[in-house]
Amino acid sequence: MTQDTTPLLMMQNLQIEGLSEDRWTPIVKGVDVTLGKGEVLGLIGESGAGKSTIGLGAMGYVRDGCRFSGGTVHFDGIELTTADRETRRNLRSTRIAYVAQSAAASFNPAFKLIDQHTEFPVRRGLMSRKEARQDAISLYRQLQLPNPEEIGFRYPHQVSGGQLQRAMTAMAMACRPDLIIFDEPTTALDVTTQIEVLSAIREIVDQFGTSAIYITHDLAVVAQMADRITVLRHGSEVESADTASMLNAPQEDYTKSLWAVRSFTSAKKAAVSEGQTPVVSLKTITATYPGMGKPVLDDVSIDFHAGRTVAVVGESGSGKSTTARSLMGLLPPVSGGIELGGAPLAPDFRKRSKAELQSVQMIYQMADTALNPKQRIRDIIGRPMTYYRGLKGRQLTEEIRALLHSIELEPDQYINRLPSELSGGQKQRIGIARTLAAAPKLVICDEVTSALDQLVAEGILRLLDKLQRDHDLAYMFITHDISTVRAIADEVVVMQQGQIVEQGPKDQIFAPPFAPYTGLLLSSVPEMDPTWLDRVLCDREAKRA
Amino acid sequence: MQHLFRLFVQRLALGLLTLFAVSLVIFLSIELLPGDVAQQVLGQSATPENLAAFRRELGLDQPAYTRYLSWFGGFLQGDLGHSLISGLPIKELIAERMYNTFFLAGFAALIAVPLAVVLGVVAALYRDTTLDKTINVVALTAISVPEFFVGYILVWLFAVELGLFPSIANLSEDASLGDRIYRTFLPAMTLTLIVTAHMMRMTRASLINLLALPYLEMARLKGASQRRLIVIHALPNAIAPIVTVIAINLAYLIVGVVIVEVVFVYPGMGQLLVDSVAKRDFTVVQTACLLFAATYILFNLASDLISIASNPRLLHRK
Amino acid sequence: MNAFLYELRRAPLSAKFGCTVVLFYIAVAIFAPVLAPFGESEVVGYEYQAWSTENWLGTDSLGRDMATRMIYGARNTIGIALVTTIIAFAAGSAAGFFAAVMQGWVDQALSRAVDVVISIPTLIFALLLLTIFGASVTSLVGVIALIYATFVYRIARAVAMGIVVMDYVEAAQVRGEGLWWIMRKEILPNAAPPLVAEFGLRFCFVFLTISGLSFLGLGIQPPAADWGSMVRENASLITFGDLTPLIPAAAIGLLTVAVNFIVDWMLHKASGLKT
Amino acid sequence: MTKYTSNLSIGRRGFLAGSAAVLGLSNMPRRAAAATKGGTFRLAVSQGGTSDTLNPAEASGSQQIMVGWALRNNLTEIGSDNKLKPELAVSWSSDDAQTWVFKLRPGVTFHNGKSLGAEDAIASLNLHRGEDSTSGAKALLAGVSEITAEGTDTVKITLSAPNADFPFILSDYHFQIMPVGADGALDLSGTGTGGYTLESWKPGVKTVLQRNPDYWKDGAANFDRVELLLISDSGSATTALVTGEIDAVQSAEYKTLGLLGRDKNVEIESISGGFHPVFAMQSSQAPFSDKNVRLALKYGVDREALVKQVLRGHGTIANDHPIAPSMPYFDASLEQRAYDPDKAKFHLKEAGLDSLAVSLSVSDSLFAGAVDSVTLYREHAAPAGIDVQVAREPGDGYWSDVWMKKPFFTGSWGARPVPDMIFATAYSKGGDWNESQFSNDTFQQLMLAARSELDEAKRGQMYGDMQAILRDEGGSVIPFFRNFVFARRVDISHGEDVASNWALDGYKAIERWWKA
Repeated sequence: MTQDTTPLLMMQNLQIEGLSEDRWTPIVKGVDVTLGKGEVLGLIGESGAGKSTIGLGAMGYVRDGCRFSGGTVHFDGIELTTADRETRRNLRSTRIAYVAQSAAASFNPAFKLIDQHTEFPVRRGLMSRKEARQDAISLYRQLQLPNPEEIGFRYPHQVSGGQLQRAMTAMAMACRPDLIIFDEPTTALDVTTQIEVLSAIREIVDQFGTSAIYITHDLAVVAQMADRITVLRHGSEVESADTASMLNAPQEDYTKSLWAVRSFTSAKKAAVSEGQTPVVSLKTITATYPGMGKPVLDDVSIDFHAGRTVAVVGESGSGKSTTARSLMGLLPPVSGGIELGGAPLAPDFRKRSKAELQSVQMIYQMADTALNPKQRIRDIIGRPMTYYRGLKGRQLTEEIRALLHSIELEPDQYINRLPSELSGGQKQRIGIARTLAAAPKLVICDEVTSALDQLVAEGILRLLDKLQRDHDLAYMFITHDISTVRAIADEVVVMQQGQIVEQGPKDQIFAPPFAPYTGLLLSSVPEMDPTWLDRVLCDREAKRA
Repeated sequence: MQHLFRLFVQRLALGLLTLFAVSLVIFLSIELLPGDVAQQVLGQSATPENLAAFRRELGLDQPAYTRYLSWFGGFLQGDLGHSLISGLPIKELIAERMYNTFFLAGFAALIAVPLAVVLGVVAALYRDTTLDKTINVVALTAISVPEFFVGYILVWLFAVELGLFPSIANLSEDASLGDRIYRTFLPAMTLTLIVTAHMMRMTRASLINLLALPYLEMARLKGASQRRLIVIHALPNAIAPIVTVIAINLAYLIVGVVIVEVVFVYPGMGQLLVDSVAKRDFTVVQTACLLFAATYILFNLASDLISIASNPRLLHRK
Repeated sequence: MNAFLYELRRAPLSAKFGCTVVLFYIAVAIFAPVLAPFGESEVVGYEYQAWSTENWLGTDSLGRDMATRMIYGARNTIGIALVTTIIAFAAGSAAGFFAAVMQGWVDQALSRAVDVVISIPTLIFALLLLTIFGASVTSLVGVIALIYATFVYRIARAVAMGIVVMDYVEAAQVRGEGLWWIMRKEILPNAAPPLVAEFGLRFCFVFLTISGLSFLGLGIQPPAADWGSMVRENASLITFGDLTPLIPAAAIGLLTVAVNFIVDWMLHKASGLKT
Repeated sequence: MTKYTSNLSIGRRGFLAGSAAVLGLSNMPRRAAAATKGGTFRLAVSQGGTSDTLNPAEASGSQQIMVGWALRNNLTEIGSDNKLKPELAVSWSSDDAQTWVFKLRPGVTFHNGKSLGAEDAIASLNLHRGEDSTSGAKALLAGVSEITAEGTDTVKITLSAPNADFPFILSDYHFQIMPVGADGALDLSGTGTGGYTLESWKPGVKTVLQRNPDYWKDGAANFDRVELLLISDSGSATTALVTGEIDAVQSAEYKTLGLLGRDKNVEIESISGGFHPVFAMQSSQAPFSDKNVRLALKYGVDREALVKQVLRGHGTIANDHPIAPSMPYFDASLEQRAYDPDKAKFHLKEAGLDSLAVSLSVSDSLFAGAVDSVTLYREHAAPAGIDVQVAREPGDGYWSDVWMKKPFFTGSWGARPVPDMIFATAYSKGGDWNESQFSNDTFQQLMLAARSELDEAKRGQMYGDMQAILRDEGGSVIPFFRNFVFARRVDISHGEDVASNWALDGYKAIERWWKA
């Protein structure tokens, strides 16, 4: 892509403040961004780096309770931070468009997709309603949406996530803007879906020569999309360079550390000795949701052994979390059985004894909803101890402190905090601590790292690994992230549509020849190599042909 | 679409069940009331002999359950029975008053509902401005004053001081619509003042709650103006809560007008109901309460259906 | 407590105003006997005397000191309203939470029962019950509490429904926690804000209801003073342009506005909206 | 025949004194009694309900009574001058006060054209007699053993015991005369001999009456059209009067009287009558069984204050007996009891008590200011060490559940034309409404004797003694006689006299008043 001499967008020493505890605290601390016509800039960084704020800033927009506190945003010669509402408003859609992270949440549930698509082209008098619709349909077609003539006339909730994400990209294109801000457009998607969306976005950006700012936390993804990459941290730039050099020769340590994330793998463990009874085993369980015909779990059998990790992989809807829920007794299986140390376990958790409940514990994906926001850490961790193990008074406090130590949180500092006073990673640690407090045999980790930044996730994985060895725990590790599986699994179970398509030791599963679905999954995981996307797409073309 | 119909039927059935329960509750509480029709009618002049005679005449000497069953049986065949005291058929007794009450309530609603919604939208549009705050305070003051007092104030202002409207709604049978409106203006105003605030606050609140949602931020980022944001993008998603509150208030309008009726001497259901309770006129109280309960249930049903219709997620399944 | 003061210091003006007013009222209510220049029902002169140094607000229809009545009125009105609302909310939210946790037929049964009560005209139902149980303060409180409890139940249930789907509630259930624990420790703290907001509104409606009932001849027993009845007693004067009844009415109005300012502020905090 | 009526020569002086004291003579009606015909009379009454009927047996409250008397006549009536007057009976006579012969007025026809005959009178009276009668006046005719016709125009009524006042009884609003139909059944639909015919009857809302062009009474029934509205909220009623939407109200709210008085277009009538509240103790039970307790409670009430503050002066203090100064046989010589806490204390001591706590039931529905009276009574009694707790009862159910059920309660009594009627019902042994369970043998004997005593002087003496007995022995605290306070627009006029047996000219304003 050729660079025009006059940049389309120039942000100089951009500063944005946010109102927290009604004090104005800086979010973006003087960032410079220059974007040429037809250029794609990747903004990368962990949560709190100010990526999105900058992205929105490029549109001259700040969220409620934020304000421009310094610097300038020049878009095609117009200074946006000082421009009046009207001017800024008129730029939007027509010249600058935005693609949000969650399309599902960002489409208005009350209107049909196509009406939302055509709203502004028509209002701004760029085309007639009829033309706008025609155009929308053709865009849908280009973005490979299934039956483009019809899909626009559905409501958002009737369309799948991946398709919505593409529909939103189409909507952004509606007025053929000069600049599109992509704010983590694929983060919420499964890998196999992500790959389609990525290709769609890239194709359309190339075709219309639109400039774009692509915001993500996923290096591999940005590697595919961006011409240049800017790494951000705590609201200021770490370094900026064109993609190739950034990937091959990062200068700053922080960047290096980001690059280095995927180095961790758990130590290899001895194979399970013959005839050793598993801590918990699922025996051909089948489960259905009440009032639904087709089973959500179909004939699933898994053994969980002490000290070992079974990773259950699959995309959303593959039934991995459902398996966990059945095991927990939240969705009692209709057939098949669950055994705890060889003894049969009641299918419904209400019928299980304290001891039985104690021995299987679960760590939830969203630490935010998993911790009662109104309880202090002391109570969150302390309760299972009191409840299962009858600990009280000093003894209890001791245990809590010890546990906080083991999850690498300074007791004095944290014991009396509320969840809201913790970072995402810390919350997840507390979630882990709560399960450990029960001294369980099997711990179910449901997507425990997927909501976290890579460095943080890394830390959590290490912690889990350490704890497993200390307490000889059995893990059921549910995730859609292959790299995580690579890192910590001993056995792998691949699920699709409620069925196990493949299961066995990690090395066996992740070595060719792959089962077809496993192959698809593996190939869909983005790689750092900027050419990865093209390669995969070609291969698949080839396969189809 | 047809699941909507199924729901409608289900809810209707449920409503009928509720009505039955209501009739039982009313009957029982009237049974529990101290004294009976006979004593209430004869009042001070009650003597054992004429009490007994009276009871015989009305069949009050029969056990409670037989009386209930006979009433219920009649009710099922559409026979509302007769007033225990005046002996008039309930239909005759109620028809006109019901019409009056509905007329008054409808009149008030016609003013109150649009007013409330508009004010709510305006308040949300200019939220935290002086305008918003003023609307809010005025509305709050309106609901915080006892109804009858609101009535008196209006009378003082518009009837006594300005002499614009009559202080009592003395309707003649053959009153023209214009005359009716003129005579029921003050009561209608009173009711309007009472119900507007609640609806307006809910409209404002539910709109503002939406503003934090991603798809409204998206609308902003697409370049929608404040007005368009609220009216076009937010309002359709706020219909459900607003309609619910409207339903509650409409039901209140029809049911809760008793006091306003007393102040303005308006011949509506409320007065009749209070009298009949006082006189223990079971059949009248029973029918009136059922009618009220029915309106309440219907309004809720309607609001539910509207909410569903307004929400594509519920209207068009995947 | 400090946390509250800290919040309050940063609260918008309206909320500050609200709190000041409410605190003032409460103070008056508590120290009524000290503040009041005369006895609650003491006849100090002729009826409808003008405002003067010894009768700040003049005298009422029986020649009792208006100011004194107002002060004691604060006590009775707020006291009764408070007790009523508290009972209503205790009962209502307990039932609501219970329904939300148990789901299934328990929920159905409770909800249908509530439907029945709600669909009966409030005033008439109150009228019936009060005639049955007699118009004593206790039965007044009981009856109004019962009727309001049904409204609270609906809100509480709705809110709780949103909470029981949270993972931490599931976690507690799977841990084997009992019903009482879940209602008390997991749901209640998180359901508090919306309920508190509702509390504010209902609290005000209670003495409106009371004054409405006293209009129909049921209400608080004389000579006890309550603002609702005081408005009632003198209401008809307004039609002659005499402003006496405005005093208690204004007292009620001011309190309502104040309480709702606080409520709005709390709601705003709960909604997490910055502007 | 009219010998008894002569005893009723109290007339206006009574109420003139009563009302002039308050309002000054300026407000008194001083118009030539030249009735002009025409106009519409819009009248607001305060008592009645949606369920009211036209059946006089069930009549109670002003709505039914006034409509009843607009449509129908009695055999006898109390005139504006408070004297007993012939109405449908032209004359009556009795030698022993036990057998009464009433001669019907000739040439009177009902609205339906039927001419008045003995059978009508008999059927109308029998409505209130017999096993199945549900009449409220059943008790009043209990003493009647037989009613027979003598020819078509004469009715003979035989009593089981002599009663010199019997013609007065027939003036009671229950005893309206209605025609019997072809089938021999009474016509309760509103057909009568009265000055008006029914256009529409919507109880609890509005009743419209048309003048009966060929009414037999002359100078009566002057309005072309009458609209009778039921307005239970007196506030609304007075406002409507001020704004000119109605021409007269049955009861003006005391609170607003002063303000109402300022209005040039409104005139307030204050007529002293026999209407009185009673704080009745069930004298048979402790503590009221002790005469001293009863006296203590009687001394504990400040009657002057009540009249001043509750009635705004529109009343006269009473002496713990039901005979008002405006009534015949009132004993002016009897010493008036005054408010005296010390005496009250003293009597409490006598009763061996140093303090007394009683709860007094009352309801606003009894009369305007009922609850206020008791509230003030409490203040009055306090210094004497008596705590009278105010128990406000709901209006409906009061007569069935409170009155004569609670140990200490408030009752309220309308005027009776002659002492015997009130004594017999409320103070005689076994009287149906002997609310204070008063039982005194001398009193009882005097009552029976007086009935058949035809010598006026003796009779007056007897009634005097009875008043004294009630004052000192009785279980009833009777603080005051309430004036009838009603108001009208100035363009509504009435004759010089205004009856004091009921409000609105004895509930006959419709027939007696006119539009100037």
